[in-house]
Amino acid sequence: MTTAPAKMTNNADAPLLAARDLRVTYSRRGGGTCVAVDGVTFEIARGETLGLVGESGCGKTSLGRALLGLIPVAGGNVTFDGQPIEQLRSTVLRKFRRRAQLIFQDAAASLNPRMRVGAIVADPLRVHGMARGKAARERVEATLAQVGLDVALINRYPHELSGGERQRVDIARALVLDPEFLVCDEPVSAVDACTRVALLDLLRSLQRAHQRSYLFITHDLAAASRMCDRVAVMQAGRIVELGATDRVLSNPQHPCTRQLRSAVPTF
Amino acid sequence: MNAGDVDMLPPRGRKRSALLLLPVLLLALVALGAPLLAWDQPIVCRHDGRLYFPALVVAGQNVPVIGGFLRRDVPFRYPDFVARSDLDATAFALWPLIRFNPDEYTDEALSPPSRAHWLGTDDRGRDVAARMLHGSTVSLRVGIFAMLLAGALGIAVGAVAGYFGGWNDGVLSRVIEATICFPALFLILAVLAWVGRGVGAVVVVIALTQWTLVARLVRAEFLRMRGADFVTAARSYGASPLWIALRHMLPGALAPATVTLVFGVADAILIEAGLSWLDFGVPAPAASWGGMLRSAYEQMRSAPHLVWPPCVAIFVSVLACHLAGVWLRGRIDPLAK
Amino acid sequence: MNPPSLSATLPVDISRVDIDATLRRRLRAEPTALNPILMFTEIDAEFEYLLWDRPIVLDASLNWQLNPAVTERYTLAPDRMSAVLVLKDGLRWHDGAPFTAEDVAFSWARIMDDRVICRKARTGPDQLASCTADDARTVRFTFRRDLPTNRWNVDFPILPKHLYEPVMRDDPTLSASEAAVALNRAPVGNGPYRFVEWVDGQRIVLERWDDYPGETPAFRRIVFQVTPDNHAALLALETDQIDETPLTPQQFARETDGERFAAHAVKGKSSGWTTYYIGWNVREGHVYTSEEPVRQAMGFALNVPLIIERVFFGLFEPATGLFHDESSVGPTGVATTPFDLKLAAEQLDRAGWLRDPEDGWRYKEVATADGSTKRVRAGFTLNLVQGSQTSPKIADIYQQDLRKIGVELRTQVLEWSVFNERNYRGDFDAYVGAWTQGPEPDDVWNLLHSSAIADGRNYPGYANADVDETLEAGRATFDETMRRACYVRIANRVREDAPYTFVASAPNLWAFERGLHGVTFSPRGPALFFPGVRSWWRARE
Amino acid sequence: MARYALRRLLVAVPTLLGITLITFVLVNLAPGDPATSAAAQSDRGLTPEAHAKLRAQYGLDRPVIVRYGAWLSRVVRFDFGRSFHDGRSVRAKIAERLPPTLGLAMIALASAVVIAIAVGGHAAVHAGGWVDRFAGVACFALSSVPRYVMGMVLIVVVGVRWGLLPFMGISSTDAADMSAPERVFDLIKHGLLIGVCFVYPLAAYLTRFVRDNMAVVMASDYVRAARARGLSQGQVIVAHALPNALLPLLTVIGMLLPGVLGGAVILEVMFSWPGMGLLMYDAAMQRDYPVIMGLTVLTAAVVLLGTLIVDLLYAVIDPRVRYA
Repeated sequence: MTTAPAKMTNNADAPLLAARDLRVTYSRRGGGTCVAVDGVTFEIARGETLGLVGESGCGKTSLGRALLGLIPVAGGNVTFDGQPIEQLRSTVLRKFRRRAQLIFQDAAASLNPRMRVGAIVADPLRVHGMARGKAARERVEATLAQVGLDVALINRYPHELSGGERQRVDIARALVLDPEFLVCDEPVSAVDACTRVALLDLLRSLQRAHQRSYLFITHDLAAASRMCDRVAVMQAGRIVELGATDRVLSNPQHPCTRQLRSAVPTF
Repeated sequence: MNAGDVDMLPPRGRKRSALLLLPVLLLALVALGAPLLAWDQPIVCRHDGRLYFPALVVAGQNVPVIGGFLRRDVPFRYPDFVARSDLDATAFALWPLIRFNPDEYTDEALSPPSRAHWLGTDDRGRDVAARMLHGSTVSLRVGIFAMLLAGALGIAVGAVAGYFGGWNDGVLSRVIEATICFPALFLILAVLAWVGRGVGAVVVVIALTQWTLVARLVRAEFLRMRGADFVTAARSYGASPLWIALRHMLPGALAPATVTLVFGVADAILIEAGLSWLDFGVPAPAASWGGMLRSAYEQMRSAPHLVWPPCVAIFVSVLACHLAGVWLRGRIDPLAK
Repeated sequence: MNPPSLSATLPVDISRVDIDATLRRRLRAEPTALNPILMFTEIDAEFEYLLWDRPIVLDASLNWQLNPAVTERYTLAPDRMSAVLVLKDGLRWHDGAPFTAEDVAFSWARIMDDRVICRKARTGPDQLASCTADDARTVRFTFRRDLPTNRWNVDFPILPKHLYEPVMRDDPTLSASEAAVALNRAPVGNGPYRFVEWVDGQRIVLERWDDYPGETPAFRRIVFQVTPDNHAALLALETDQIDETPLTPQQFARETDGERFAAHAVKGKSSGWTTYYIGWNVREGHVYTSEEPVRQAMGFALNVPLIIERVFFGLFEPATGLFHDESSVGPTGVATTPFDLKLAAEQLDRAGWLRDPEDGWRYKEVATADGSTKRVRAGFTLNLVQGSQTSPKIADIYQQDLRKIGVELRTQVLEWSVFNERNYRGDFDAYVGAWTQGPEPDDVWNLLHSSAIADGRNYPGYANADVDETLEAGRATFDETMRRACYVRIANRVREDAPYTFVASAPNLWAFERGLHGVTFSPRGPALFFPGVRSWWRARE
Repeated sequence: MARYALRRLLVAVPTLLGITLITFVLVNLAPGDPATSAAAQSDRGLTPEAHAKLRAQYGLDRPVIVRYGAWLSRVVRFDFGRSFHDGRSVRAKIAERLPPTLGLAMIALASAVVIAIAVGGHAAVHAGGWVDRFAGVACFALSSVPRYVMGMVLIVVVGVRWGLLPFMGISSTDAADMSAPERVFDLIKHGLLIGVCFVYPLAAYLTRFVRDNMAVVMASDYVRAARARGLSQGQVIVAHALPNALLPLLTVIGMLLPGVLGGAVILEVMFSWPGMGLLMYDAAMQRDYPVIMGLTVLTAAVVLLGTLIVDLLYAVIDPRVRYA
């Protein structure tokens, strides 16, 4: 690997990512605003997986994208490795983009239908000028192998793949830059139960091997319990409960958590 | 001016047989190889003990890039100066199908179709069949170059408007709207008055009026893709706007734009012929279907045989482009879904 | 060769004539305005001859003649520096107001007022020093010089003063105000026909004016039907919708021999004085065309016989110069230029335009402004008017022949307005034009005199001291033999110097409804002279 | 909705200004101005001084932008000036040419819509039937026939060879002597050939469009549901299929409007039809600046307004459309 996470670390004890009083708003057409994320504060340590659960439309996705600086933040701040991300400019921002990645819910939409798998996975490398030609191809193949994909798929178009394969391509694209932090936005909700288990296992093994930090967004408590060290429960843009996974899921304090829990079938 | 604005787009998404491409390929072959079909010099001939390829060389000069390197064959070195009679009669020669140059005056003026002149001759005694074949070169050249130019312009404007949206989009959309409302006829007069008449001017004129079709389409595609997850993904790993626009969004917009451009070639052929009809097109003596149509119109009572060749030629080439467009649409759409 | 019935004169027994008939004439385009001093096209002239009656008119041979309906007498003073025109008594305008010498004086003042955009009417009257009304019937002209052309200079269109004077106060241009336009579109004249209606884009209707003092014309109404298209016109004639139309050479030669045509119509032909020519830019900057031997060679290379055969269907005649053989100057004795490519090639060789064996074109080393030399290819750009049917064909034939002798002809089709602008600015190599000779040979001054480069139509920029002098002599002398000698000399000079190469002269080609009689032709066609349409008639059924 | 309409109108204003400004500048910079043209058509008086005087008379001596300002200030008061060519007011000239063009376009559009609904509807309801198949091929073939080629063929065959119908102008020579019904008949005869050239491409396009849209609707769940409720075929078509197919038809008509109104120059020249296309052609050739500008404003306004009206109609018919 070309970049060792340890090199970039300023302080091994400090949290990798911290959000303080984060607010995200959308302006409505015809005036007025709609608050998607309303004053959220939390931290994610190195190597930790934080689960973010909540029902649809509670602001999970907005929060995840705000953390990565993909949508404008209305208030509060996010610091990544001690640096506030909204102040990042050009070259520093590009470095941050390399270290934090996003895995999508709907891989069918997140993969460009007109690019082949190889090009999709190699694109981040090309953007960052990290590898070209043969080196890039080798790295792409390695990454594909890492996510459990047949290297022969490299010349396929996304629409020629199954749902699970697509999801793995999506993960491969996120991993190819060897990031320290991943926002997994409901990465398994669009695939069948069987594939889901396999994918979750893959994500977990990838995290352990490289000591990555995850923000694992899901509305599926079973998946959360399988993946997460800590869990945050979100409702209407606020975090209503935050704690160790076992504690929150076995002994929910907030009514919303209880409600979520009762709706989930157990494995 | 824009009869082509009413194009026919059969249902989307059906796979089409590649046979639909056949007419347009034939048309392109005729356009490229017109001198092999009709010319006053042989394709191959032996002269003074050597082999020469006069008509072939002329045809080669129609080919972009290669044409620039080809020089006329030696015994025929004066461009078009040497008539058939200069070739010694006994020598071996492979002649084109029609042994007349499209600009050549024969002894029979306004003769109806005959064995010597399959489609007759016009008022100056030029072979109509030869002119019809050579007219395809002008039409196709204008059609293709106009659409390349219109495509470049339309894609650039549409991409900028669609990618940035907001203020940019507002202004550029107004520009597109304004172009549509603009009096095309005057644009034509102005361009011709400045640039002078010729293929180049006609290409510019057509491109300037037709680019909006592509621009609107590309803009809509870009707007649609702007919020797509794969664009967000590219942003998330740090791709620059230019990178995203060129590498991720453009290919998606290019496919439908190409379909529009293929249909646009038919429109351009139509407009070129229309301009020639109004006597604003490619100047004489170049054989152009619109010009033939105009002179047929003027002589329709004394020489009705002149009417049909240009009419059929325009119809067939437009039809060929439409069929190719239908095929392309069928090829491209399943991919997009 | 014209059918005798066509020219049958009006019978003495008036009862044989249908005096209530309508004559339906074809109009190729609408007139710009029905105001005689603003008029400038042939279309406009058609109306001038019917709605207005000038004191002086042209007969069928384009001779100067007093109008018997208007003029009592015209007397030139002994010193030839002034003249008096006496109008007939009791003349009136169509609206009943008296037609007086005041109207004539007023009209001259309007024509000379440079706020009025008169494109043609000022030519001639501008040679007068003054035009005044002595009394209601007497007009006095004074001249700047004693010239034989003065009798033409006193011939100009006349406006009704009582109608235009109030308009003029608000709108001196006579064309920019509501009132002026209304008057220009519903004119009041003094001719044999008065204006009835103008349906824009469709027709203009005139009706016989019963109080006309001259000879009463036979037709009660004349309807001008706007028909720009030649096919439509011929078809309209064959379906009995119009009574006459000019024909194109093609129509005359190939489309009017069928039974359908013969059942309805007859053809008429006469020689005309319109000549097609190629004008060369003789100014120095135009390396190729400015050389006199080159222009002569270009004359030899013009295949006039083929052009007449293929373009003009054998109906035109080779032209020798600016003067038609049947005009007062002709025949000038100038030989027609033979078509001879060999001669042309030799001439070019002698002039130093030599053929390059590599590519076949001719080249010449020409000195440039900075002292070095430049290799120039023999060739020129021929400007053509957009929409012309014939000039591109002439250019085509010419191009083919010139290519054979290694000269490159490039054609450039320009819109009418741009074509004119280029000629006017001298920004051209060569152009195809047409010249219609008038009754007065002095008209060529405008095309040939060096002063006309700046102020006339000498577009080629031709300047020859001898021609200038001879033009001056021709203009000044009253001796008819000497005048003719002057113009013959000029014709020969022009042939030698070749600022113009003449192509062919056009005949008048016409078709008439079978029942139409009394038609005679002048060099200007069957209508644009006196009496013209006034003598046409149709028999009572 | 009123606010939406108003906003759309306000957005159209700068577009219109832009169009007029560009046209004005282009028209004035193009070679061959009317003053030079007048000078060149005169026998004498071609000296530079005389030319300058002429330019001043045509008002061409001031800078283009100043002239544009002056023109704009007059246009705001609906004064389009007078034609350079014949001095008549531009408004009157256009008003005279509007009915032939507009009438032809509207009648053509209406006939095309009727044909499209009849043929396309039939083809959709009986998809795969012989009408459907024949109409499909015919529409495709017809849409590849340029209008002016069709015009020419009609003139040559119907007009000249058969001599059946007049093909030039809008009325016969003797129209003045006709009775009112005769005149109407005469008008119809003159408009028939050029009318066909207007109708057939529109009809071909719209037929195909209606057919495809209705076929989709006919195969949809709610039509099946309606059938299941026991509605007859006719009721289904009238109550469900037609309204749903008409909606996109309206938009398409809006998109076709500019072409229908502005695309007639060649045809009008070919048939000597005294409409706006012919006027534009003549004005452009004569460099009649005021008329060119007047026509530009009018056509641009009509096109902009046309799209607006179609959008509004669309909103009225489809309650789901929001004014966003």
